[in-house]
Amino acid sequence: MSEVMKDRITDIGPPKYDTMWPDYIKDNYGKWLYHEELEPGVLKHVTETGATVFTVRIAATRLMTTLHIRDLAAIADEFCGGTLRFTTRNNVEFMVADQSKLEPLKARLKADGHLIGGTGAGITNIVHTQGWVHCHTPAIDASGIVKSVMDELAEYFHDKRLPAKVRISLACCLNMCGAVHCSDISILGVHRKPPLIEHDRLLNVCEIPTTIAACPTAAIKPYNFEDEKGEKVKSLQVNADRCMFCGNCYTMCPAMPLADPQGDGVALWVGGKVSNARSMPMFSKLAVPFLPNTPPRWPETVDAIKKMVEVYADGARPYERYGEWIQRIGWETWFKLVGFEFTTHHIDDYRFAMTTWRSSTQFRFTD
Amino acid sequence: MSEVMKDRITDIGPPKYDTMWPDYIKDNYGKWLYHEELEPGVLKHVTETGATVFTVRIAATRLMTTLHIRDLAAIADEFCGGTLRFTTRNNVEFMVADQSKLEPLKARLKADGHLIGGTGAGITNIVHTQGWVHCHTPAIDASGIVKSVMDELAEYFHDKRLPAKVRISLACCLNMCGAVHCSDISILGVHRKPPLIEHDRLLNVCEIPTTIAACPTAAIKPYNFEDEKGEKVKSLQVNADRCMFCGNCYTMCPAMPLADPQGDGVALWVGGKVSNARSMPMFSKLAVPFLPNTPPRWPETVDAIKKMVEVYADGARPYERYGEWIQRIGWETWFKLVGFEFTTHHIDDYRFAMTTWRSSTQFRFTD
Amino acid sequence: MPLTHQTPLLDELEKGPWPSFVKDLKRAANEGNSDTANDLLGQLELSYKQKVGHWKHGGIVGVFGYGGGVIGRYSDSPHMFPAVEHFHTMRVNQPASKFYSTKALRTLCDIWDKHGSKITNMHGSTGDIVFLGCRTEALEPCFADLAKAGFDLGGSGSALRTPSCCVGKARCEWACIDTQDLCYSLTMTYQDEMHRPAWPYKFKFKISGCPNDCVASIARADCSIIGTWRDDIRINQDEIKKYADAGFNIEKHVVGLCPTKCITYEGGTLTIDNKNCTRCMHCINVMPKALRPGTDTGATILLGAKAPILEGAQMGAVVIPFLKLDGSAEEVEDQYRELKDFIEKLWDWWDEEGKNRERVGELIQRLGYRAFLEAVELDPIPQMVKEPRSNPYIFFREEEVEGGWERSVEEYRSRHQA
Amino acid sequence: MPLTHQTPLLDELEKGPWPSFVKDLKRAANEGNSDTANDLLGQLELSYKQKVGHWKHGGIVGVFGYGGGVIGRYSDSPHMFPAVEHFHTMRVNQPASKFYSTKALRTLCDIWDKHGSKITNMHGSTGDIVFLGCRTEALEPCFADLAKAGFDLGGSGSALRTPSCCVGKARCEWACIDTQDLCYSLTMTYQDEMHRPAWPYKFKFKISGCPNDCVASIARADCSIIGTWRDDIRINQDEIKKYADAGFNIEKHVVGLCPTKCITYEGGTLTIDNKNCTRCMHCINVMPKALRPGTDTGATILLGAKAPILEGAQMGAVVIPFLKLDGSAEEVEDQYRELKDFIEKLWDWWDEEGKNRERVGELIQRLGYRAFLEAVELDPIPQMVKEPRSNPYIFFREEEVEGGWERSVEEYRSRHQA
Ligand code: SRM
Ligand code: SRM
Ligand code: SRM
Ligand code: SRM
Ligand code: SF4
Ligand code: SF4
Ligand code: SF4
Ligand code: SF4
Ligand code: SF4
Ligand code: SF4
Ligand code: SF4
Ligand code: SF4
Repeated sequence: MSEVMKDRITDIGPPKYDTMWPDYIKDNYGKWLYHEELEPGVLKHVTETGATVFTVRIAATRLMTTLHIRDLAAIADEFCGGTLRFTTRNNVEFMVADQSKLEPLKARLKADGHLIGGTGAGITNIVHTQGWVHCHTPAIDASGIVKSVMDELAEYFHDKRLPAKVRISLACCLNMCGAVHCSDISILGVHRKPPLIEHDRLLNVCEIPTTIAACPTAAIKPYNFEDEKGEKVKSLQVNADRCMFCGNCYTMCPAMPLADPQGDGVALWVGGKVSNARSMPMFSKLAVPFLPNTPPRWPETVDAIKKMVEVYADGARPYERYGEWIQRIGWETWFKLVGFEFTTHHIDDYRFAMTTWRSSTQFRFTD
Repeated sequence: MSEVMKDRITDIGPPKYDTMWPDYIKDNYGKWLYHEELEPGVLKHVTETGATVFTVRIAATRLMTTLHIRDLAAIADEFCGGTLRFTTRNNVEFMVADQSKLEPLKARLKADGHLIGGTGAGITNIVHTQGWVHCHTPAIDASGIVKSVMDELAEYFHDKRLPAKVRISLACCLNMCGAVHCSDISILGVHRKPPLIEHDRLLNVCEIPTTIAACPTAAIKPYNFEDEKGEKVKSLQVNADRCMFCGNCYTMCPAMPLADPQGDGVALWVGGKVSNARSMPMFSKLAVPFLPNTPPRWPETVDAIKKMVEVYADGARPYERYGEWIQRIGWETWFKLVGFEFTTHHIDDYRFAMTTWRSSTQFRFTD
Repeated sequence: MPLTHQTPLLDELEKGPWPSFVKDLKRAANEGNSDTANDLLGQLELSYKQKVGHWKHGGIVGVFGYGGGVIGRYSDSPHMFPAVEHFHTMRVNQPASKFYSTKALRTLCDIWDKHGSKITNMHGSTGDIVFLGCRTEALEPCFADLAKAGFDLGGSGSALRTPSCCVGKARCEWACIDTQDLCYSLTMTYQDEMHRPAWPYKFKFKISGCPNDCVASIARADCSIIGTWRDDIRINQDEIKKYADAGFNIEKHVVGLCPTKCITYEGGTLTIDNKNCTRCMHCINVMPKALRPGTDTGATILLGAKAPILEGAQMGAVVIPFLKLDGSAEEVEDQYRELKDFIEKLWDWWDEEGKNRERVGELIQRLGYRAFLEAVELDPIPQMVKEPRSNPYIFFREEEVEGGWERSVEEYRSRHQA
Repeated sequence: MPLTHQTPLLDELEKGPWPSFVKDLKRAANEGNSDTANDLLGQLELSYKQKVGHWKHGGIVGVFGYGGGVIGRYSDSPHMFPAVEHFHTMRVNQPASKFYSTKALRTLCDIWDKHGSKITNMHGSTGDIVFLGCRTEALEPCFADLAKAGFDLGGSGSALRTPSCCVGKARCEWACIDTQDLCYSLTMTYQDEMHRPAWPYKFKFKISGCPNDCVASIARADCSIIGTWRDDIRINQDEIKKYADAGFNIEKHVVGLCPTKCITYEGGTLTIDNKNCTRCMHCINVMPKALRPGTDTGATILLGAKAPILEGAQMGAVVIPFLKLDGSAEEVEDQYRELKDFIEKLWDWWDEEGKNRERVGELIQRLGYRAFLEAVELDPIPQMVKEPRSNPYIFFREEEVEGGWERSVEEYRSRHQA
């Protein structure tokens, strides 16, 4: 056994969950009876035996430095018995068992500039992915768009209420590392130019058959490239008219990059949900096929989302999620209300296209 | 111009519709105000100016001889001013403008053994196809099954009412020459044995490429058959495991018959509709994948349909079509009520299969 | 003639309340002296015994100058049933919505008694009068007699099939369009398309006067034309009161079942939010004396319905939400022309792009709505879909992308080391 | 250290109410002396200027003995941004439902400050703690320190990915199953599957305590495990009265929105027809003091959710409607074993039949439910589908057809002349 492998600890898994618990969780585990939302960002959970825990949720950038984490830990030490948690949407929750600590905790969080909110019928944190900060395939940045959108919508996080939750997600490419395919509103990075092909290095860095197989539309074909010396070198070619810019070829083959300043941008989607409450989970549907990539603040994207939130705020009924609302009023009405153009891109032309056509005379007139 | 073509009359189209009208239609054309169903099979239509037409609808076998047609014409002459019409579901309608003729007309029809009915919330004629009477691809007979089923359900034609219309259709093979894919209940002839292949005549009677292209599942491949003389003859072979017995190969190639006494039989479908009333049109869904071909009276098929009608009669609410009812109670409940086995055949495995999977935790427990 | 075959199985089908085709066939054989009916009974009995049909595959027969209208059929057991050795059908184009004067009916019977088997289908699934059981040599004379009597054949093969329609304005208060007139007009304009198959596959028109769709067009017509209106449902409040007084539960059966919940019934008055009404017909269906479709009428045009072969069944999908079809005779001619222009554009595209045995609906599936809409020169609108696409696989086109698709690897690599 | 790059564009993102990652990164560079953070800001500013990313494709790096847990990443402009030349991420398996003692948090910070960039994601989309920005040579020592502190890497590549779950019984009254315990149990049982990729593609578990699905499992887990109950919703009628008294419109907001309309509210008493309840949670969600899930609890198992690549996104579909997951510690172990047996059968099948980069859901699509159900030894039940098939393309098998599939052409032709 090599030196490095000696005494090596592997396959231990994560720390057991209960090693992280404070008493107010340990003692009440599984005994919860009900909860109340005291105000946006503040929850009260009560057990069958009358014990309580108060939770204060704050907004977080999930791209977070250890300096920031240490600051949060300090607050948890001061108020929460040395525990905090992260939510499934990357917010941070501070809990206190003792109601008397609630107001001081809130005051401290506010003093430190934190936004308290994100619970109930409003807008919580945007689930997002890497963008230009880390990934190799993004069409857009992630953190910058999230910041720009949430700056605009912050009041729905900490203050203003909506008919129901509006979950916003972002994924920077069609791999969709966030659950953007089932969000009330989603922001998706899209490419619009077919891959470049680096014939002179493709054979070295890519497997030809797996790359061909990677293309969902069979747009990729073998190709014999003639190099400078006039010799035939195996490579690939793309039938650009069959390409829908999914980027799966690039995932398999580094010699086929898609990213382009003009080609890349944002598509917006609407009406998805995950919960089983009332309606079954739904996919998000195309709202805007393309908006330009406009760092640092993506104003077109921010405006369009704001408009989407506002028409929903005006039109939906209590408890009605975005997609439920649109189902009730009809897509034709929604497009009219929101004022987005309806294009051929909105009409599905992929595998299940036919199931989305309107096979009924039931519709509303909108002109 | 050849003799036969001389003075030849072609492309004249059908007689103009209005040449067939009696005065009570001509005068009231487009002026109708409302109608009433006086009893099953008897309608009263009233115009804006107060004119009336009474319609008596009778059951018909659409497989009908000229002798029978002449009998019907005689009745129309006697009571209806020399007009009758056929409905889109192959019933016959006699009309009188003068109420005093209504009872005599009904009496005469009854005396002649006709069943009056088929209107409103009951069961009207079964739309059907050729079966063994004329077509070359049927898996079942048509007229005999229709007769057997309607003998059992006749009371729903002329007497008993249901929550809403129940439209029954029959098609004797997957070509589905009736609209059985959108009927409340449908009876479909299915094959279950892959095509035989007559290697020695295939090349003479079939086009190899079009036959290969005809197979939706690409189960058909070229094959070199060795004939008696040891010579290779071009033919086809079928990958039986990929065959779903659609019979499209046989449509293109007479040397690939599917029909078989044991292989062929009935599949039953449920819950389709065509009208846009309340819900959008719906496809029928699989109820029973296979019942044996049991002439002359197909008792298994008749019983299953009767059961389907009875559970609907018991469970549905007024105006609720079959498919609307099932949507409300859930398929799991329906299978429990009707007592049919749920098999892997019920789970779609064709192109849109995924869209039918239950992507939600919402369901009822039925065990 | 006496029946020459024992038919114990078929005899079972003479029993029971529903009319019996066996009785009728026996009568044709017996009383009507049809040896064809006699042998048909014999062969059918054999099928009942063996549980399998006894007709040969296909057979190309027809009348001169037409590519369709006749379906060839031959017995596979002519040694036993010589009178059905040839058993072809002729599809005779029915008068729109199937009213018949008894004179016309008797003429048809006379012709068929003279040339054929005495057996018919009233009617075939597409809508034709079907003459069932003709010998090859009888086809042409039968056709000549039909033509003389003012009848013509319907469609078969890769051609326009016989259009059909609901009873419409002839006896239905809800007809928003003149189904019979439009059916007749399409049939007459496209005689050539019906009789001389020249397309990738069949094409069917069906026309219903309102969204109840009594001719089931949405399930089985490449082009469904369904009457509708775009103004307000007409309400007669007095009649509403009468329904209520008669004990009819308006709240439950009308308001509660409206799919868009756009009806309110308060203080005995019924109000409809017409902008949200999707014209499903339910409220009108259940209170025919009180409610009527609006008066600004026309049709919704849907495309693509068909049976499952090859890629699964399709229903018609909206392509033109509203085409005005209502007015003076002249206006109507113009409106028909507009519809026909659209249809002809569609056919041209299908003719050009369609594969062998590919229906219009399948072609739209294969090439997508964009190609289709461009071909027929329509703009995309949300009424065409139940919902927009949910997959992100958008085929952007080069012309909509700034800078186009031409790019240089060198330029790219100058900014990005590999 | 002072920032060495001008970042006028990024500076815009320091403004506004939402927390700013730019501020935080600058602080790490400045106050925290992270040259990686400094160059990251520089490279990101370049991306903002050029509207394009600046990372090279992939890069295979890792720790000894593991096939995953590290994502290799290199700058494509290291001449400008040398400190991010290597910028790998380490996926560190989070504690189930993400409670942290501050001690554990500080330990993680210490390790990452020592070996890496000071930059993290709390958390990655799958659920891991993500250490963002590591040099290749630092991976192994960082891993060793993590392991010493009781932490391990999560999954990447064609392996089991880090399972995750909702807060569950730790702070939610609706948790029908112990999400954290199950998450931990699966994670520990399948350490090998997580660290040594050997499958066709990735596989994800996500566990929610009830159908609200707060970990979005139904959208993105190959196997979603969602808590539910099969007895009756518990009702506290006194609390119902309090809601009513407080002016809450029970008829409208509860009864009216129940998807199965199985609630009645009469005379101040709320009744649920539990047999028709589909456990959607709505009524419980809106009246948490009055209603609670039942007590006979367990989980619904759904399979196949995934993002769109390759054939379009899928949601999880029901395969086991109810698996009891509730009882004494021993009972629970048996129940977990039952679940794991099922999962292992699934993996065996997938391993055997799956194509390269084919997720479980795609395999089920390709081979069909029948093959899948046979492999995992489950019976078909209607709960698996929203509706039965509507196409008639049924793949009957030879063994279910009397007489089998072998037939003789001669025998056929002896009865049927060609
Ligand atoms: C803390 C968290 C779980 C965790 O393990 O971290 C959580 C916690 C609670 N959720 Fe959730 N949900 C959390 C993510 C989710 C998600 C997942 C997501 O968004 O990615 C969903 C699915 C969303 C969707 O459908 O798209 C989710 C759908 C729900 C619902 C269903 C709402 C609906 O009507 O569709 C409820 C019930 C409700 O709100 O009435 C709910 C209710 C709750 C309750 C009230 C449960 C309870 O009794 O404690 C918790 C406080 C809710 C609140 O924020 O108002 N939670 N909840 C997550 C907080 C995320 C955040 O920081 O904002
Ligand atoms: C005569 C006929 C039209 C024709 O041109 O021949 C016809 C005539 C009428 N139909 Fe129909 N329908 C006729 C086939 C259809 C079809 C087509 C089919 O079944 O193949 C449908 C679509 C069925 C489906 O959805 O699967 C059809 C769906 C309706 C509906 C919608 C019912 C619903 O709730 O879904 C109505 C409205 C109603 O009944 O309240 C309607 C109503 C009517 C009314 C009341 C219209 C009127 O005001 O006169 C007519 C008398 C109805 C009756 O039978 O009670 N008609 N009707 C057809 C009679 C067939 C028969 O012999 O039984
Ligand atoms: C006679 C008729 C059935 C009947 O008993 O009424 C009929 C009979 C045949 N149809 Fe049909 N179809 C008939 C209406 C239909 C309909 C209903 C309709 O038109 O409203 C359909 C479903 C709608 C549609 O068009 O999709 C229909 C869908 C088919 C198909 C499947 C086409 C598809 O695209 O899925 C085939 C197969 C083919 O074309 O190869 C077919 C083929 C056939 C053939 C020609 C058999 C064949 O394999 O080539 C049948 C000849 C039978 C015979 O020997 O008489 N028939 N066929 C109907 C025509 C009578 C008439 O003109 O009035
Ligand atoms: C880091 C993370 C995004 C984030 O910012 O949080 C991530 C990052 C990548 N994902 Fe992911 N995925 C991440 C969660 C997801 C999720 C969400 C989830 O797990 O709940 C999904 C959607 C659910 C699913 O699995 O389908 C997801 C669906 C994909 C896919 C599409 C897979 C598919 O079958 O459709 C790919 C493409 C691939 O595997 O080749 C992908 C590939 C990638 C790669 C490895 C890029 C690639 O082309 O190979 C990314 C590396 C980025 C980088 O440089 O850091 N990633 N990826 C997430 C993992 C962090 C963690 O461990 O906690
Ligand atoms: S969504 Fe695409 S670009 Fe963004 S992190 Fe995932 S794989 Fe990378
Ligand atoms: S981007 Fe997608 S569609 Fe285009 S060539 Fe690559 S794999 Fe094919
Ligand atoms: S359904 Fe099939 S067997 Fe019946 S008439 Fe049509 S093509 Fe012939
Ligand atoms: S019956 Fe259908 S599936 Fe089977 S071989 Fe013939 S065409 Fe193919
Ligand atoms: S479709 Fe409408 S107009 Fe035509 S008969 Fe039926 S109800 Fe009347
Ligand atoms: S026609 Fe249908 S949608 Fe319109 S008001 Fe009547 S019931 Fe409602
Ligand atoms: S999924 Fe259910 S149990 Fe888990 S946190 Fe959400 S509401 Fe609570
Ligand atoms: S859980 Fe949902 S389905 Fe069940 S009673 Fe409550 S609202 Fe109705």
